[in-house]
Amino acid sequence: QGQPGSGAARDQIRAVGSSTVYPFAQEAVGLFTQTNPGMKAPIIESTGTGAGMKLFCAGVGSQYPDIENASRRMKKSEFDQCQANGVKEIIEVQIGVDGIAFAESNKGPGYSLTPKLVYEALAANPYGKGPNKAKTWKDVDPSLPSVAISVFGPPSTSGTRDSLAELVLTVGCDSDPAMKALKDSDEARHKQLCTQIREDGAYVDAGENDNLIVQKLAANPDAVGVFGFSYLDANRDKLNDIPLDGVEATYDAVASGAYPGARPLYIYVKKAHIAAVPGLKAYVEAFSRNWNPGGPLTRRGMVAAQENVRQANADVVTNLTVMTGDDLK
Amino acid sequence: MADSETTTPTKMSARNVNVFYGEKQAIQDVSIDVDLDNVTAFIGPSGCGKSTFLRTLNRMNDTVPSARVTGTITLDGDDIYASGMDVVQLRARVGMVFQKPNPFPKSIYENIAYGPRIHGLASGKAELDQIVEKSLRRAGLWEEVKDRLHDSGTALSGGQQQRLCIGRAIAVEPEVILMDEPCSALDPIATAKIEELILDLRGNYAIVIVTHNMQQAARVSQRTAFFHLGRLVEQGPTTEIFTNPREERTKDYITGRYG
Amino acid sequence: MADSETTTPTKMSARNVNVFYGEKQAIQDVSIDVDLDNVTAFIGPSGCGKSTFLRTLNRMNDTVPSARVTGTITLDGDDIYASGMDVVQLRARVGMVFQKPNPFPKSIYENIAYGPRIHGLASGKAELDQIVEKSLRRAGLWEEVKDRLHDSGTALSGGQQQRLCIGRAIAVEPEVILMDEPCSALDPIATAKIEELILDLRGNYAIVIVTHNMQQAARVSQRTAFFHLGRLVEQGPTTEIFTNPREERTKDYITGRYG
Amino acid sequence: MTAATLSTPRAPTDWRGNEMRRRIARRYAAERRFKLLGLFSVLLSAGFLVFLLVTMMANGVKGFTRAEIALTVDFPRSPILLDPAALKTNPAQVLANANLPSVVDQAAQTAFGEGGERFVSSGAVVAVRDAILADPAILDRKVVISVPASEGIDLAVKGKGSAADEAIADRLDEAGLISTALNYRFLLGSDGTDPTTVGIWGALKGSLLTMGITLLLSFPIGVFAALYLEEYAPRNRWTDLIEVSINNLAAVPSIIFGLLGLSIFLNTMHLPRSAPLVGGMTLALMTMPIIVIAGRNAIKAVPPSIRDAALGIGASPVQVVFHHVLPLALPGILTGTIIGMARALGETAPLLMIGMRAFVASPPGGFTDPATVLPVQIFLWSDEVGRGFIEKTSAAIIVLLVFLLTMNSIAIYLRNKFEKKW
Amino acid sequence: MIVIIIIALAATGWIFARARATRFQAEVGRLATNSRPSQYGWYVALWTALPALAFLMVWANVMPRLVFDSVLSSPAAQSLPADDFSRNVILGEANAIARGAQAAAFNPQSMTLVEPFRDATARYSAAGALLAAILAFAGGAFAFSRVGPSFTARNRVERVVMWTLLLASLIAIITTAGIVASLIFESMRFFSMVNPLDFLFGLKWSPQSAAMGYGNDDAFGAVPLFWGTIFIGAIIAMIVAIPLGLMSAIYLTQYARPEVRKWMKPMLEVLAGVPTVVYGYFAALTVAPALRNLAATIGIPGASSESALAAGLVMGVMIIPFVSSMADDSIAAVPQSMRDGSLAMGATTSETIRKVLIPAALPGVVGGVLLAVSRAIGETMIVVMAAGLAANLTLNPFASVTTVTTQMVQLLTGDQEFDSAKTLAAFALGLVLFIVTLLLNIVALRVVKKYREAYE
Ligand SMILES: Nc1ncnc2c1ncn2[C@@H]1O[C@H](COP(=O)(O)OP(=O)(O)OP(=O)(O)O)[C@@H](O)[C@H]1O
Ligand SMILES: Nc1ncnc2c1ncn2[C@@H]1O[C@H](COP(=O)(O)OP(=O)(O)OP(=O)(O)O)[C@@H](O)[C@H]1O
Ligand SMILES: [Mg+2]
Ligand SMILES: [Mg+2]
Ligand SMILES: O=P([O-])([O-])[O-]
Repeated sequence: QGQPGSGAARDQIRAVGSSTVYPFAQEAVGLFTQTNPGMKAPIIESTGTGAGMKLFCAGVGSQYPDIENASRRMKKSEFDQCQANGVKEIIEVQIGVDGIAFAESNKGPGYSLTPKLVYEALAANPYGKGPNKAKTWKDVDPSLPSVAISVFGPPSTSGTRDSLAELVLTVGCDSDPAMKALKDSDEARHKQLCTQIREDGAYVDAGENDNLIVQKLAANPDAVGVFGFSYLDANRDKLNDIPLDGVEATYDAVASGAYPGARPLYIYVKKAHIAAVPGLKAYVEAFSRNWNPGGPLTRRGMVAAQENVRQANADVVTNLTVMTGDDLK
Repeated sequence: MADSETTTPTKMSARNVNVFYGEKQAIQDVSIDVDLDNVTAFIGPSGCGKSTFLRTLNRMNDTVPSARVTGTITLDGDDIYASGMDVVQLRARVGMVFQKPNPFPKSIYENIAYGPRIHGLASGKAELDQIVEKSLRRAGLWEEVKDRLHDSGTALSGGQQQRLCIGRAIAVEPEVILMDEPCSALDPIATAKIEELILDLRGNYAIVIVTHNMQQAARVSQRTAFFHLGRLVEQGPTTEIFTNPREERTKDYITGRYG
Repeated sequence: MADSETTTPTKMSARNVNVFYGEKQAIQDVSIDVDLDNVTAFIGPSGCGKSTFLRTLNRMNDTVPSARVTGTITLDGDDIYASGMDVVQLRARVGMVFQKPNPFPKSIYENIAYGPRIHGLASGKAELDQIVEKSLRRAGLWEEVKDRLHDSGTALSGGQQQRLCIGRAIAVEPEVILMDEPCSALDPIATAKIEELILDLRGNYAIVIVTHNMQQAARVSQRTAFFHLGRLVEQGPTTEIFTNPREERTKDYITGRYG
Repeated sequence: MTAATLSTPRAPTDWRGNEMRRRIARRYAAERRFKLLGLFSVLLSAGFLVFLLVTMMANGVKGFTRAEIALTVDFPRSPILLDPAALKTNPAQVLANANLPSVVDQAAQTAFGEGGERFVSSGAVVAVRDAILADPAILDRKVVISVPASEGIDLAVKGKGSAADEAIADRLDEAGLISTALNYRFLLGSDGTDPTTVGIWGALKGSLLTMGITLLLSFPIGVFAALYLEEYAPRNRWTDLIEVSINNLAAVPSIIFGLLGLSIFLNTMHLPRSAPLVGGMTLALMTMPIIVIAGRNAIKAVPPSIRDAALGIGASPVQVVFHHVLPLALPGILTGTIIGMARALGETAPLLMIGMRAFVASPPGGFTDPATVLPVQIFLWSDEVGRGFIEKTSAAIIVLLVFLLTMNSIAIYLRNKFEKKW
Repeated sequence: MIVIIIIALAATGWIFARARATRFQAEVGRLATNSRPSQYGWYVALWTALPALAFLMVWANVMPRLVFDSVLSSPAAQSLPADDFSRNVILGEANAIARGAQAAAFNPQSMTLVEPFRDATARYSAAGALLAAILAFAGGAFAFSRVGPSFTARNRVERVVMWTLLLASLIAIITTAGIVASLIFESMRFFSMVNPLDFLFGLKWSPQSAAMGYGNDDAFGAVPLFWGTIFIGAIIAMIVAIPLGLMSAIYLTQYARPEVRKWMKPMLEVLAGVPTVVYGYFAALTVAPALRNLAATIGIPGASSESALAAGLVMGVMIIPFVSSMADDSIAAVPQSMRDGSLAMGATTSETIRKVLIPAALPGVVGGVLLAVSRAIGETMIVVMAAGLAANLTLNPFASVTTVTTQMVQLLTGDQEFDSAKTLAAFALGLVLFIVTLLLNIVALRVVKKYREAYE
């Protein structure tokens, strides 16, 4: 704990966290400053969800951030840490949805995949039957082209990777009943078998830079890329999306949840700061007022959540409802 | 040509001085006095330790990492190797002209003016100009360089550089002047000028000069010390050393029969 | 002491040579021949251009950015400033000892072995050892350094460095040897050794020596050239220059009356 | 070897013999090869630089311009919500609440038909606001305001857009409604969300402040440390330790400096996060060893005879150092400073740890305000979704290089001035 | 304000001491005193300024505490909320308004505290200023009383200079100590979770297993990372940078015309300042695909679109100036007489360079190379973009590898858990890297000491 009030009182909102939420938080800053011309623009720091959680949960006070942007839900361990550090009242707001998209160059062979195929192509040890030996997509499924498996995706340290594991790989994995059963008997083993990705070069960690993956796809027409949906949308002239389960990664499909690779995005706000940091509430409202389909946030590439989700979260914002943490994992 | 020796107060005196470069002993057990009113000449074959000993007199050997000095050397009775000794002041009082001319890579003017400046010897530009001119004149260089005082000191001929360094040393008017072969690169006329300067300085300053030129030693010095293989073989009034040396080796060296 | 002049083939000859340092003219219209069987001495007051002219003879002036040379200089009839001239070979054939000793910061051994190595004069270690020893002996340094051949050349006394540089120059057995005051830091005995070396070399090598020591010029040279203020005032057989100079200035300089 | 072999004079070297000629020819060939290799190296290195610069230029120059659309706004008939009287008292607040976005959208739809609001950028609102502020009288009539085109149109005008956008751009062009102008907002503004309205000044100022702190700390400390180690320090185990640890600091990955800055400056000293002050101090820790190493080598290269000369006329060690050694070593020290500062200027990793990888929408006011710096800005923009950010990234790189050159040119001038031969 | 007064006092002290010294120097003679008048002046000025400024520095840290205590004891503070955060916010805001850093309060309660803050601040700053002034005066007077012909002012002033220099070099030590301390502390925790031997000699680095919590068994074998670091940073990059850098330096100092050198040297230095993202894109999008195609055409197996070669080559270009500029400076600093000596022996320029100049300039050359290696080891962006993040233990330059620092950045900046073995692994990696580079530097120091040919 620092000296009381040493340094200037904070007149600027500070947010930390996910690089996925970052552009939308930015957009909210623009909307916030437009309607609050006297206020200083909030500072948004892109640290990654986990690192942001660490900063966010370090305590209450002017030297700690007010908001955490998260591309996944807060974990139980993180919530506990927050509580331990005196960050007792946390407001959880789901601001929208992001999809992880599968795409290929528009000169590519025209893949059509399912979570199961993705799992079989990428898992280190598919269904626990020994190391993955598939070299080409054809080895995975005869209907697929006979080109070497080469997937550019997020590194193991990113939230996007978590989503890939959770939304696609685990789903594909659980298509095998034995795996589903394993989940109940040996959860750790299940997790490992279902989410561990092969490390023999078929899957390429391409760093946190999604634009780079886009450009690498253009240079490698046979490769498959995995990245945030908004990047796919912005580069439709270079990329084709790869349908999952026959569903194309369109805006509507992601928004409705029909597309398998959709995940919710959150912001977490410290209630204790709302009174102390000028403009904080207005900034949070900048999200809730603009997250409608067709609104500024979706123009920026975010996918709007379902109507009922939006409504529920708008209420959270108005009432400043504090989360309990009971249903966290 | 040398005056007879006059008995005068001792300015510097060395007692049982040894100098080592690492393991190697370059000076062995040298004891000698430098008088105020006499010019002392150090002679001896190349490599015998003249420069080394000269450098012990103003502690320039401190700058050679491997060098180590034992024994006592006093200046006006104060031990210059005592821990309380102020080496900077010592060197200001005991000036030195090095064997290899080493002008600063600055202008000729700045080379001379440097000493007076750091010692605050001139109260203004005019006085400094005067000091520079006087020093260059005394070193016999003024006529050659007066039109290009602001050229670099390193763009001079060998002999000019040597005279520049002499001028630089006398510009601060030290009490003792150590000159290591100050005329080695000079022609007879320039040499004569420097010798004149030495005779001029004598009386007010204690002067030590290293030379290989016996005639020069005989001309300018009143006392001579002959070094050989790191030892002080013989010292005494110049006339005596040159006319009637006690040691065989001295005689051999002076008559050029040595070897 | 000087031999009488013998008529011998001209090794190098300079015609109407001018040297400029930037705007400043350091050498004016000098024409002179260097013979194979004669030792040529350059004398003249400090700063008159001796070193400058000497450096034009093996194109060492090329390394001074501001220096510019006009006129022609030939070696065995070939213009050394011609565009096709091979400077490397020229400098190998025309060796030089500089006025300020400049040993390489290498061991004594390596200093001497440097030239023979680059020119491939030794076919093996043994031969190289032999060349080193012989060169050091001829330069009169062997006895002093034979036990510490692997010490640095810069840790030698001034005179030792000078002899090291002489040894280095003769180790490659050049055809012409230019020596800029090779004995300035040497005692009479060492000087005698070098003079002996020069007389030894004479006949096989063309030798030019710059000196301020008239006696030395008289002792070792057969031809003498007197420079003054960048001009070649007079040249001729040494005996003639010293006994019967044509020019007043020469006479004044030689008798020490100049100034 | 015998005395006999030594006394017999060796025959003069046969310089013009065939063997010697061949040898010299060989040596000359080696010489030529060596020189060519040198030339080749210089040209290759310079070639890389030129290639990088040309690529940057080609990609980035257009980032300094923007397409502007002449938008006809009929204020009396627009859905503007404001009281012209209140405009005089508190214009900023009034205009903020004036529903200008709808005004712009409606005007665009009127002018260009359905979907026309997509032709203009979100910065159009700002242009309209500025126009009203400049002349409130326009609220009573129909005026033409030049507003920035949207990202897609902007790219289309610059020849990099999609086919649909190109068609629109062509249509607008035929109507004489579109023009290209210098994007002054890019030079004067800060980070934003729309590539047509972002600016580099915020990051540039952040870099300026950060580099100022870095230079102020690392240069004197680096030079002093180098001087101490070379001129004063006794040669013993302790100074060897200092020497090795300084050299080693240069090899410490920059991210570790970020961790150190985080734990010392932020967690212990409680300095503000994301501030140029902290960034500068962190980078100074990283730059200092480079200056020390370069400085020490430069000081070593000053010939001892010059120190002797000064000491010999009674200069004190401090005078020797500051009058002679330092000026002669300055070129080398400046080289270290140049490459150290260049590195600091391009560094991102340590700044991530102290919170400078942030979206900062207004230029920092001082050393303790949140700020970002040019390389981080470049890094952030390179990862933006919007295609318009590609040219902005290159434009920002050009700005960074210009900054680098300006920063270096002073040092280079000094270096050339102090370079001496001896 | 008070700082200005102290400086003014110091200046006055300087003038008086100097005048006094000039007077007595005129009596005893100029060279008879140990110091020059201005050095006496400096002595007094330092005694005036240093203690007072040191006091002010301490005071600046103590004062806020005192101010707060006094404000908290004021009546207006009794109504403050008990909750720590809001209380601090109010206090901070009041303080900011009192200092004029903020115009108005968001919190009405803050306004009531502004006055107490103003008062307390005024009171304590006045007290501090007074004390500092007294200290300055006392210091000055003490120093002035000592000024005399036999007083060694210069030595004392110069000792201050020397201590300043020493202090500067100690900063490096402190930094090193800080780094080592933090690395060791966190590494210890890591090694309590992972066997150090497995870490140091394990051949499999599988950050995802650790990241995703599959267990730590044999997930932290760091050998592939160290190999990757050496392969990219110390081998491939150096194969590019050392010859190109050194030869450029040689060409520019020895062959090129001075004007060319004057322009080219700074040009090359720009290479070091281009942000690494730029190099990263260049490496990943231009160099890497070209290399892969090349490898495919000549039939090298295992060629991937990210390769050690692509990253290493581009990195090599980036660090050229470290080698070229430092070598250039040291070569240029070798005295002309050394070059003359060699040329006069009939050596060619290249022989002179190789046999005389380089040995004499060795410290600078080695220093530049070390800096370059250091830079290469520390580089992350190019590696992430062009060499990938796959920890392969391979000799094939066309295969993807990764480096220690890249992994450290990934581990430290990604979506991390609290204090997991994964985050701590970054510190362990840092520690090992630190030790390795330390050894490298010790060896380099020895080499330079052994082979350096110091000129006069
Ligand atoms: N590098 C240079 N740049 C400019 N002028 C120079 C340079 N070197 C020498 N000079 C000038 O050229 C003239 C001739 O110099 P040089 O060195 O040839 O004289 P010298 O006859 O060898 O004298 P000394 O006997 O003193 O060595 C002198 O006036 C000298 O100042
Ligand atoms: N820095 C040094 N390190 C080691 N030995 C040295 C060093 N300087 C000189 N010597 C040796 O010490 C001895 C004395 O050297 P010194 O320079 O005193 O001789 P000198 O009498 O001045 O000779 P000269 O007339 O040739 O200048 C010589 O053998 C020399 O090689
Ligand atoms: Mg000597
Ligand atoms: Mg000369
Ligand atoms: O930055 P992320 O946590 O969204 O990957």
